[in-house]
Amino acid sequence: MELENATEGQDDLIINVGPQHPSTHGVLHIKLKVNGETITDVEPHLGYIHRSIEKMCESHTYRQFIYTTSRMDYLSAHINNQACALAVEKGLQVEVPARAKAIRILMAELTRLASHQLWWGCTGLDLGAVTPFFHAFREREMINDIMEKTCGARLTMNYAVPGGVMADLHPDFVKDVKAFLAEFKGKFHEYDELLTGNIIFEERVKGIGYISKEDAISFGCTGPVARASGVSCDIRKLHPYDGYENLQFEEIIRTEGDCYGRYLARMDEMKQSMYIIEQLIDNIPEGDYQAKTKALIKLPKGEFYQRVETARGEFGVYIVSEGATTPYRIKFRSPGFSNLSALKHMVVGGKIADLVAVMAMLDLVIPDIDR
Amino acid sequence: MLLKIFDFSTITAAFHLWLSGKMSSVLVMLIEMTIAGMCALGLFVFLGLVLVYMERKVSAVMQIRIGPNRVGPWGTIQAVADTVKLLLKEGLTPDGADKFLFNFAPILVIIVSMLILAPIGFGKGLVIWDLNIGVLYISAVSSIGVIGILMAGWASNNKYSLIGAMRSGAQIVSYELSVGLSLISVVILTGSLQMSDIVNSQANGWWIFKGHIPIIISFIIFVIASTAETNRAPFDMAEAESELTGGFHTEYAGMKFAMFFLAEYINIFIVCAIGATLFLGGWMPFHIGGLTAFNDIMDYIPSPFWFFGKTFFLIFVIMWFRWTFPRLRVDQLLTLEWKYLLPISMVNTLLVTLMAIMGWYF
Amino acid sequence: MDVKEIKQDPFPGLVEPTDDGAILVTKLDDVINWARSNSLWPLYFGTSCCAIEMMQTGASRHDWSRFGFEVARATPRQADLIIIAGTIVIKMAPVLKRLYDQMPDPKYVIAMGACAISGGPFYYNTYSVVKGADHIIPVDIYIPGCPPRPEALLHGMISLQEKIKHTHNGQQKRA
Amino acid sequence: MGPGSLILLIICGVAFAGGGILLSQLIARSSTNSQKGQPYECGVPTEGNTWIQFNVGYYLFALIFLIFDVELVFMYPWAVAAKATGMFALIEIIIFMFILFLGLLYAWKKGALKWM
Amino acid sequence: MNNEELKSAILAIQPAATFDESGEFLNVHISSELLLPLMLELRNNKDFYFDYLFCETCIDWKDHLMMVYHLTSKSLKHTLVVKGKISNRDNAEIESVAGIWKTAEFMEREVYELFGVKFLNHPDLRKLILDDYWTGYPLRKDYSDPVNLIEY
Repeated sequence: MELENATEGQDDLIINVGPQHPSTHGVLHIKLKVNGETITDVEPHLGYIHRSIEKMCESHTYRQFIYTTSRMDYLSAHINNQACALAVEKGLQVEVPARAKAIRILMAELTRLASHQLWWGCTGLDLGAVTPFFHAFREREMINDIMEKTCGARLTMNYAVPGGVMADLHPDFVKDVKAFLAEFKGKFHEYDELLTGNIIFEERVKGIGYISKEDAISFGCTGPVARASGVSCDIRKLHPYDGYENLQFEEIIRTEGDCYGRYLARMDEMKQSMYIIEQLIDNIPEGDYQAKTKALIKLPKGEFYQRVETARGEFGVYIVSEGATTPYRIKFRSPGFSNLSALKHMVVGGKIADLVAVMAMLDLVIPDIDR
Repeated sequence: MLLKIFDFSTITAAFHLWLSGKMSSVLVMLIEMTIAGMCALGLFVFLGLVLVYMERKVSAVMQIRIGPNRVGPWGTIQAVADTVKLLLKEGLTPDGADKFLFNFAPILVIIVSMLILAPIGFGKGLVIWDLNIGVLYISAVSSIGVIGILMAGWASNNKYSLIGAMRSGAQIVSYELSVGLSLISVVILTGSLQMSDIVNSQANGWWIFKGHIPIIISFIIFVIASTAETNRAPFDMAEAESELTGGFHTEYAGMKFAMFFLAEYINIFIVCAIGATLFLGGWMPFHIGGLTAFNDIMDYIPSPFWFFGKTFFLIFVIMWFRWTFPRLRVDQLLTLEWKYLLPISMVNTLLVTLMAIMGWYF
Repeated sequence: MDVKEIKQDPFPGLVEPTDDGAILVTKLDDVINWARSNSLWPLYFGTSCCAIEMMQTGASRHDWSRFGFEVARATPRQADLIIIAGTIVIKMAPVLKRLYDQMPDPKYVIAMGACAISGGPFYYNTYSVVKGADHIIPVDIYIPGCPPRPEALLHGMISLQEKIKHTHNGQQKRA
Repeated sequence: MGPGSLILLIICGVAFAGGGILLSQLIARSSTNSQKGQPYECGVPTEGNTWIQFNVGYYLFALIFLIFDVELVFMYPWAVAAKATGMFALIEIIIFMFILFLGLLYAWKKGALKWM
Repeated sequence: MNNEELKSAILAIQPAATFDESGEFLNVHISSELLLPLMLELRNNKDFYFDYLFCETCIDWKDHLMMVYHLTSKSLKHTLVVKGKISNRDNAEIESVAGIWKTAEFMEREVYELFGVKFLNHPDLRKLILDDYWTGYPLRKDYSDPVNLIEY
């Protein structure tokens, strides 16, 4: 018997991965068909954290609904809030003060850094290296402290409100951020030493989960996942908001299209985020931190769509207003949802361990996908 | 020249004589066996507690944490609490499992770890049975361990367990070859399979110093392969927490799980002890040629300290691996063995043979 | 204010008088409870935001390994404790129940965060959220917050230790 | 001690592991419910049979191992005598290893070392 | 292409289309039966080349349902919103666009279970988010759940 045909006539094993599983980062349920170690089919099942946020928002006012978005993509909480605030501002046609814009960008980039740090740690965890997780959280705690000083919450911030931000910066903010940047820059080489240059790590991610540029666009992939395949999709560059157009930064575009490309794209993004913060931190304009808006916002009849770049990709808020104090319909376009749809394309034919690597590099946040 | 080192065989011989004078030979044997058994059990418990604590503290230091420090002074009896807790935990057997195999697997794994203790010399004259085919015995018995894992994975009627067990089977048998070949390279140099002979041959220097580069290569291959043999990260395919949740012991709870947990640590100890015996001179003290005073001081340190010191150093190295490296994928793991380690160790064995025949060693 | 005047009673509802002459049993109880309370191995179970704070608790700054909690197990067979970190929705409920059922005795549950306690911010106007994990499985400790700080989780786990230390193992019953 | 020690160690192992498990069965409190005995699969009921005909990939390695391990056993007595025998032992083992290596190359070429 | 050019080009393909320019993007209204040919043309015609569907959702306008597709072209950098009106609420059906944009497969499964729109020729139309035994379409305006204070 030729060995090539040896696998014929065998049954596939159906394995459930998740909803409670260390590598699904939450409650994703994947029905896996494997032949030995080789994945023959992948079927994601969602909804284990479907909290009906879109329905909820229909009965919340425009000021109220923003808090639910912090709980969707809790790692990009501020950026989600910012998107909602921007969408409402678009409807109200309010001009946001320059100070508020700068504060929002600063917080957004800090959020992005924190999110990527967590991703980096969890990537290590998923690939079997436990130590990176702890190193990543060491610096993440510093960002959490800054956030806590700024708005009182470590994670779910609700800091951006229609018209600006909720409160002015803490007096220590500039000092803290500078201290954090100095610390993080000094420690960044540890990140590279622990994973990037490790031969086992490279073997595990190079060439895994390949997706071509055309497929990435067709699957609606955004964020580092698409940018690793060569798709230019950074909303901060394509459709600048809150003054990103005045800042110097690069859109990280790589051509690998595999997990390693995604990894490097995120690592470089962290450096870009630090660069953005450095530009702004000494130049926060003086002035109001919030524009005057009515306590009970009524949006005019119409449709408002706002896209922002979260740590995971393009986040969209689609508000359909009938002129009332509550939205008629809200749709959140979440980056993870589209990225997840490409999962099957990426992992079929790979090994079980590749699934874990691909999921780690997609950086899925399940509440963001389920909403 | 080794008279300065305290020999435990004098104690055991004197004790044996004293006992023989008092009672019949059968009774003497029974008493001696009981004592030896108690020592073996005591060693098991001691190693389990110490190694678990060590693992936690080593990982904590590497992960800039503190580690256990609330239970007992510096958290030293944390492992005791865990053991008592596991003892009091319900040890369930799944309905669909093959009940006999499921319950027998942890016992088998422990028996295997227990059996390998026999030829290991913990100190001068401190050995359970110094049989003349010690190295062969070790490689023979240690391959039974994989059967326990396969049994556990198969009997659990759980898919994660099954895949974990299958992986572990393929992995352990493959790496057995590299371990065997690196052991053989030392056997070639000493010309004996007996552990005490191997230790004695290192009286004037450990093999890692005497054997030039081929032995260092053997040693490195031995460390890599024995890490894989014990299912430790980066070769923890059988458990692979982020892929298979618990691997082959997914369905095990309470004391049965504790047995696997313990066996893992005992196995680490055993492979490190073998490595220390074959390459680092076992209980032989560290000597530097010419420095008589220094060598005399070294000789005064009791031999078990040397043995345990070397072993724990190797254990530390293996723990260091675990907390540093990501996990390999199963096909990469087997590629590493069959396409790299095995050819290298085959060529290396030839080199060692040439070296031994030509006398190119100290 | 004079702090000394406030009487501290650790768990008023749980401390029961010992039966006469049950010194051996109480001592054994002490040992059992000491072991159980100091070796709480949590199950990997986080559904949403609270899971991140749970990870922070395990991470370097807060480091729950100090108390011996760091052996987080992925399989319920080896876990003693479920920390429900996040919202439980209707689709998740049977899964949570099954995980709890599959845990060997004794087992404990901590509801971490507003969502796990009552549905929290998702109490009204939602069609898919379970209004509190205690509708599904019995909960020992509730930790409020959205999400609770790592210190709060540590406090919750220490409270659970206290609770376990006041258990009478002979006459224990569970729902 | 002699071979009796092996029996002793086996007894110790059985006593230690079996005794521990038995003791735990006796003193641990247990409860039953309909889900407890079901296989754990991340909290979802398992689908399909676990004990199916399994992928041949794993067994292939075991088969190749078997060949090598038998040959490895032959090397132990040779290793003991190698130093005393001299050059002849080296030539002998080179031939032996060459055959072994051919076997490995054959398996390699056949794709048995490629994971499937 | 700017909005005017898009308009005329779309009218050339589908004369029944109507336009709405009040919002940020150009909106094309079309009835559900005519949707698929227009979408194919929008995706494959080199002048449009809308290769990126970044949002697909549905709105319940009480008397009818409306599918909303946000399209953009990565190379030509223009954006268009296509709205397909589904008049029959009780038996809502529309052609699937999953064959054109792969991301639509998941988005349509989500709309299918939350709005009850049946997508014809969808490769795998099953429930994605809710339980298999769930009845009702929760994001529709007539979904009522008095226990949870969701009222019609």
